Amino acid sequence: MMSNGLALLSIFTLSIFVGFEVVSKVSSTLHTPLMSGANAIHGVILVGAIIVADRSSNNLELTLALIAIVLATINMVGGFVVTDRMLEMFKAKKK
Amino acid sequence: MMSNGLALLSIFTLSIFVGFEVVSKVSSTLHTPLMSGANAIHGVILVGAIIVADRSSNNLELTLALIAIVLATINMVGGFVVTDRMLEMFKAKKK
Amino acid sequence: MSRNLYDLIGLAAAVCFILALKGLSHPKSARRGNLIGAFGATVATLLVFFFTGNSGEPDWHALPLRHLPLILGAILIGLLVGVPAARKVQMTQMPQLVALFNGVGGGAAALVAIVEYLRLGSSASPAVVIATVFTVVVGSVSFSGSCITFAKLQELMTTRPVVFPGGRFLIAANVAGVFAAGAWVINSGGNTPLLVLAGLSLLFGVLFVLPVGGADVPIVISLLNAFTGLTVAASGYVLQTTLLIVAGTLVGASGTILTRLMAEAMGRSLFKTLFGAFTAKPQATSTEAETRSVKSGSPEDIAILLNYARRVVFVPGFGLAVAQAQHTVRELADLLTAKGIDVAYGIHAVAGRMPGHMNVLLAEANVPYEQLQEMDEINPTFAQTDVALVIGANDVVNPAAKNLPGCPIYGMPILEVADAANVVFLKRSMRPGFAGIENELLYDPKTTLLFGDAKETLTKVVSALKNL
Amino acid sequence: MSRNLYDLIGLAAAVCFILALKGLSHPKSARRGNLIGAFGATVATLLVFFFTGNSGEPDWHALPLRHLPLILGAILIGLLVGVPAARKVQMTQMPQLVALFNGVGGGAAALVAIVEYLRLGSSASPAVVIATVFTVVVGSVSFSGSCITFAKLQELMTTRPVVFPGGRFLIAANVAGVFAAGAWVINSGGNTPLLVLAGLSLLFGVLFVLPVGGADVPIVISLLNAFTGLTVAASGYVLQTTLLIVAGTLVGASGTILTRLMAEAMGRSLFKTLFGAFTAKPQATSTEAETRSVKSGSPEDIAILLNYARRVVFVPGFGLAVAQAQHTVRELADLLTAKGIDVAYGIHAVAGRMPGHMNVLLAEANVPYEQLQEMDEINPTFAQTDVALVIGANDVVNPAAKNLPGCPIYGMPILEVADAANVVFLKRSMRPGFAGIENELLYDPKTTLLFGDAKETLTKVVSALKNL
Ligand SMILES: NC(=O)c1ccc[n+]([C@@H]2O[C@H](COP(=O)([O-])OP(=O)(O)OC[C@H]3O[C@@H](n4cnc5c(N)ncnc54)[C@H](OP(=O)(O)O)[C@@H]3O)[C@@H](O)[C@H]2O)c1
Ligand SMILES: NC(=O)c1ccc[n+]([C@@H]2O[C@H](COP(=O)([O-])OP(=O)(O)OC[C@H]3O[C@@H](n4cnc5c(N)ncnc54)[C@H](OP(=O)(O)O)[C@@H]3O)[C@@H](O)[C@H]2O)c1
Repeated sequence: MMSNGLALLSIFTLSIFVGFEVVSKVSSTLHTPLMSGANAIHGVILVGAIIVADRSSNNLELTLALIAIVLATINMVGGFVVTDRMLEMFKAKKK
Repeated sequence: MMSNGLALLSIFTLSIFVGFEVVSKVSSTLHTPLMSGANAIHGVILVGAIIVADRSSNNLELTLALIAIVLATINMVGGFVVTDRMLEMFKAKKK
Repeated sequence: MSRNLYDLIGLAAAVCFILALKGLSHPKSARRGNLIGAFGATVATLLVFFFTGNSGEPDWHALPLRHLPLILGAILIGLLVGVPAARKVQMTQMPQLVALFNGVGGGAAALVAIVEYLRLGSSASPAVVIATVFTVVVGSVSFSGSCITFAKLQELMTTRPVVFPGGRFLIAANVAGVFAAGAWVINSGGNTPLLVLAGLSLLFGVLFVLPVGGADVPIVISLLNAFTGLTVAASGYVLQTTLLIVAGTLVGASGTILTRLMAEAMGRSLFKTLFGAFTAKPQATSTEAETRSVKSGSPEDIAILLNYARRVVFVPGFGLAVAQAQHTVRELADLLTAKGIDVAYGIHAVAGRMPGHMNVLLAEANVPYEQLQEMDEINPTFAQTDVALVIGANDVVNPAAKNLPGCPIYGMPILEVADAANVVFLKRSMRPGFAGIENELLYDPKTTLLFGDAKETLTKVVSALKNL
Repeated sequence: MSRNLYDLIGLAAAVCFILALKGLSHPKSARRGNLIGAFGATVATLLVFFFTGNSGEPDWHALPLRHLPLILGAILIGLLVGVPAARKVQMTQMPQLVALFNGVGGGAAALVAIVEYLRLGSSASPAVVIATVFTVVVGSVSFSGSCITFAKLQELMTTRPVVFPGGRFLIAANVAGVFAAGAWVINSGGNTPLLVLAGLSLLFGVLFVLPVGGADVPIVISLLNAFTGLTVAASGYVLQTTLLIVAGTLVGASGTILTRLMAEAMGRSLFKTLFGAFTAKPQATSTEAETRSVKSGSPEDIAILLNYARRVVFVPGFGLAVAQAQHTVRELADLLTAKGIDVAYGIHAVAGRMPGHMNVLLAEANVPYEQLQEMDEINPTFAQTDVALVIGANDVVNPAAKNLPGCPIYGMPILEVADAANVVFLKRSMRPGFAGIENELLYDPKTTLLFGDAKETLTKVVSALKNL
C-alpha cells in the first residue's frame, strides 16, 4: 500500500507522459482544433466548482463558487462547441 | 482520497496508454532491440522475487523464490546486455 | 453512489479525455475525438450530482447538493453565454474566443482553490496551501494574460509588442512580489495575503503578455492554455479529485508540446517569443521602399494572365478570411481547372490568425483536400508555376523574413512565391500585414497588384475570365 | 528508508523505464534508452535491500533481508548464466536468446505469485487470488511457449507448423481445463488446484506455439513478451508494488503494439499468424518447377556482370548471416563504389531471423547508414538497377508471396528484384528458404546462380573483380 500522496504523484507523472506522447506528432493543420479541444477539457474544473459550491460555508464563498461555475461552464461547453464547429468544416471536405 | 485499489487501477490504465503511445511509431529496424529491451525491463520482477524470498516461511517457498531470483536475474541482466550488444553495432555505423 | 464507483466513473471520464486528445491529433478522428471529450466532461459533471460521500469522508456531500438551484442556475448562465458565443463567432475571430474561454477556465480554477482555502482556513495542510498558491498564481496569470491576448487579437489595442522604459524592472519587481506574497500566504495564512497574491498575479499576467508581438499571440494562448491545465491539476490536488489531476495534467503536458510545435511551425524559439521583446533592439522596418512605384493591374489583366498559365498557385492569407472570399476562390479554381490549368493552394502554417485557419476556411468552401499543400510541399514547385495569386496574404510571403534581421518575422519560413514567373497580390492598399512590416515583393517587377476587397476583385476576375 | 521515499524512488525507476522505451523507439537514442532502462532496473533492485517496512505494514521486511546470502547467491548464479550467454551469443542466434530470456522472466513472475499464494494461504483476498491465477496462467504459457519458440529457432525441432489430427479439440479441451482449474483455485484455494493450473497452462503454452509456422515465430516471441509484461504487472498487484505494476504494464502495452507492428511488417494479420494453422488447407508449394533447368555462373561471370553495371543493389538475407559474409559484402560494395558504380542495400523488414537483423549485421560491418534502404524506398528503383545481387536470401524475394495463394508467405510484401535487368543468387543449393517454398525466380531467364557458401563465393567475386 502506497500513500495517497505518492499514488497521486504517480498518476500525475504518468499523465504527463500520456499528454506528451499523445499529441507529439500532430500536424500543423490541427493545431488550432487541438488547442481548442484541450482548452475545453480543462473546463472540467466545473466539477471542482460544483464541489466547492456545495461545501461553501458563507455567502462570499458561495458567490465566488457560483462565479467559478459560470466561468467553468463557459469554458467547457463553449470550448467543445467551438471545436466541433471548426472540425465540422474539416469534415465537409471529405465529401 | 480514493481507495488503494482505484489508485492502482488508475496507474495501470495510464501505464497502458504510455506504453501504447511511446512505441507506436517505431521503425521496423528497431523492432528487435525494442522487443529485447522491453523484455529486459520485465526482468524487474527480480524485485518481487527478492521480496518473496525474504518473506518465505518454509523451505519450499524459499527454494521456489530462489529459483525465481535466478530466472529473473537472467532475464534482466542478460536482456540489457544483449540489447546493448545489438545497439552497439547500430552505433558503430555513425562513425 | 459509493466512492469506488465514483472514482471508477471518474477514471472512465479521464480515459475519455485521453482518447479525445488522441483523436484530435489525427485529421480523420478529430471530430470524434472532440465528441468523446465532451462526453467525458458531461459524465464527469453529472457524476457530482449523484455521488454521496459516506460518513467516513467528511469532505464529501450529501444528496441533493446544497444550493442546488443556484448551482443549476449558474450552469444555465454559463450555457447561455458560452453556447451562442461559440456558435455565432466568425471564423476570423475564433482565436480570440479560444483565448477568452481559456482565460475564464483559468479564472474558475483560481476561484475554486480560493474558495476551498477560505473554507479550510487554518485547517488546510501545508501541501494544500502550496497547491492553492500555485493555482491562484497560475490561474490569475492565465486569466489576465488571456484577456490581453483577446484585446490584441480583437484589435482593442495595438498588436505590436508593448515595451516601455523600465518594463524589465517592473516585471522583475512583480515576479519578486508574487514570490513574496506566495511565501506570506504559506507562512501566515489568512485572506489578505491571498488577495495580494491574486492581485500581483493578475498584474503579472498583463505584464507578461504586453511585450509579445501580435504574430506570436497564438503561441502565448497555447502556453496559457497549458498553464490553465496545470492550474486545474493543482485544484484537483486541493480537492483530492483524481479526475481533475489527470485532466489538468493532460492538458498541461499536451499544451506544452503543442506550444513548442506551434513555435516551430512559425520558425521561432519559444524563449525568444516570450522574452524577445526585452532583448531586441528597436525593430527594423524597411521604410525606404515607400516612394518606389508599383505595377497595378485590372481584373481583366489578371484574367488574361491566368488564362494562359499552365499552373496557378493560390496563396490565401488573413485578408481572404476578412473578405470571406473563400467561396469565390473556389469558383475561380474550378474555372481554371475546367480550362485544364493545374491549380494548387499553398497553405502557410500561420496564414490567417490561428494555426490551421486557412485549412478551416477552405474546407468550409469544399476545396478538395488534395489541392491544399503545406509549405514544404509547395515551395519546390513555385519554379514551375506561372502565376502565384496571393489573396489577402502578406507576412507569409514577405522576403523580409529571410533578408531583414531584427524584423518581427525574421526567421519564419515563408512561401517562396518570388520563384513563380508572375506574382499577383490581391489587397486593398499598400498597408503592411499583421507584423507591420513593408513587403519588398510588392515592388518587384514581376509583381502585379490588384487593389480592392478580395471578394469583389476575385468576383470580377471570375467574370472577366468567363468572358474571355 | 521510509515507505514514501521507497515509493518515490520506485516511481523514479518507473520513469526510467518509460524513458527507456521512448529512447529505444528512435535510432539515435536507442542505446542510451537501453542504458537508462538498465539503470532504472538496478536502482529498483538495490532499493529492496535498503528498505525497512515500518511496524504498521507487516508485509514489509526488516533489515537486513532474511536469507540475504542465499538471495545474493541466487543473483550471482543468474549473473553467471545470463551475462556470458548474452555476450557470447552469435548474432544469428539472438532471437532464440531473447525468447529464452523472455521465457525465464515469465517463469519467474509465475513463481513469485505462487510463493506469495503459498505463504498467504487462506488469508489471501479474492482479488489477490484472481491476480495469482492470472499470473500463473500467463506466466506458465509464456515460459513453455518461449521454450518451444527456442526449440524451433534453434532447429531442435521442425520450423514448420505442427498440426496433428484432433489438435484443435485438444487445444479447446486444454483451454477449458485451464478455466476450470482457475475456477477451482479461486473457489477452494489450496495447493493442488494451483499445481494443476500451472501444469495445464504449461501444456497450453506448448500447444499454442506448436502450430505456428517458423516464419511467424518472432511475432509469437513478441506476443509472449507482452504476456510476460502483464504477468509482472499482476504479480505487482499481488505484492502491492507499484513499480512492478507500471513496468509490467508498460511492457505489456508496448509489446502488444510491437507485435502488431511486426505482423504488419511481415504483411500478416496477427489473428492468422496465431490461429492460421487451424483453418488453412494443406499448404500449397510450387513443386512442378523442380525439373526445370537453371543458369549458373562462375565468380568471374558475376564479376564481369558487376563491372559493367551502373547500379547494383545487394539484397542480403539469412544466408548472409549464416556465412558471416557481411564484411566481404562491404568490401565488394567499396570496390564497386570506387569504380563509380551506384551501390545500395535493399533491406527487407523480415530478412534474416529477426526484425532488423540485417541492419544489425551490416552495421557491424560498418556499412554506411545511407546505403541501407527499406523496402518501400528501394522497390521503385529496381527498374533502374542493372544487377540485383541476392546474398543468402530467398523468401524475401520470392514471387510466390504474390502469386501463390495459400503458401506460407502469401501476402508478405517482397523486394521486387525481378524488376532489375539481372538477378544473381548466391546460395549453396537449390534448397528453399525458411518458409520451405520453391522460388520460381531461380528459374527465370534473367537469373544467374552462384552456388557456394556466400562468404567464399563473394571473396572469389571480389578477387575476380580486382583482376579485371
Ligand atoms: N495563423 C496563426 O496562428 C497566426 C496567429 C496570429 C498572428 N499570425 C500572424 O498573422 C500573419 C499572417 O500572415 P498573412 O499573410 O496571412 O496575413 P497578413 O500578413 O496579416 O496580411 C493580410 C493582408 O490581407 C490584406 N487584407 C485585409 N483585408 C482584406 C480584404 N478584405 N481584401 C483583400 N485583402 C485584405 C491586408 O492588406 P490591406 O490592408 O492592404 O488590404 C494584409 O496585407 C503572420 O504575421 C502571422 O505570424 C498568425
Ligand atoms: N526477420 C525476421 O523477423 C524473421 C524471423 C523468423 C523468420 N523469418 C523468416 O525468415 C525468412 C527470411 O527470408 P530470407 O530471404 O532472409 O531467408 P530465407 O528465405 O530463409 O533464405 C535463406 C537462404 O540463404 C541460403 N543460405 C543459407 N546459408 C547460406 C550460406 N552459408 N551461404 C549462402 N547462402 C546460404 C539458403 O539457401 P541454401 O540452403 O541453398 O544455401 C536460403 O535459401 C522469411 O521467411 C521470414 O519470414 C524472419
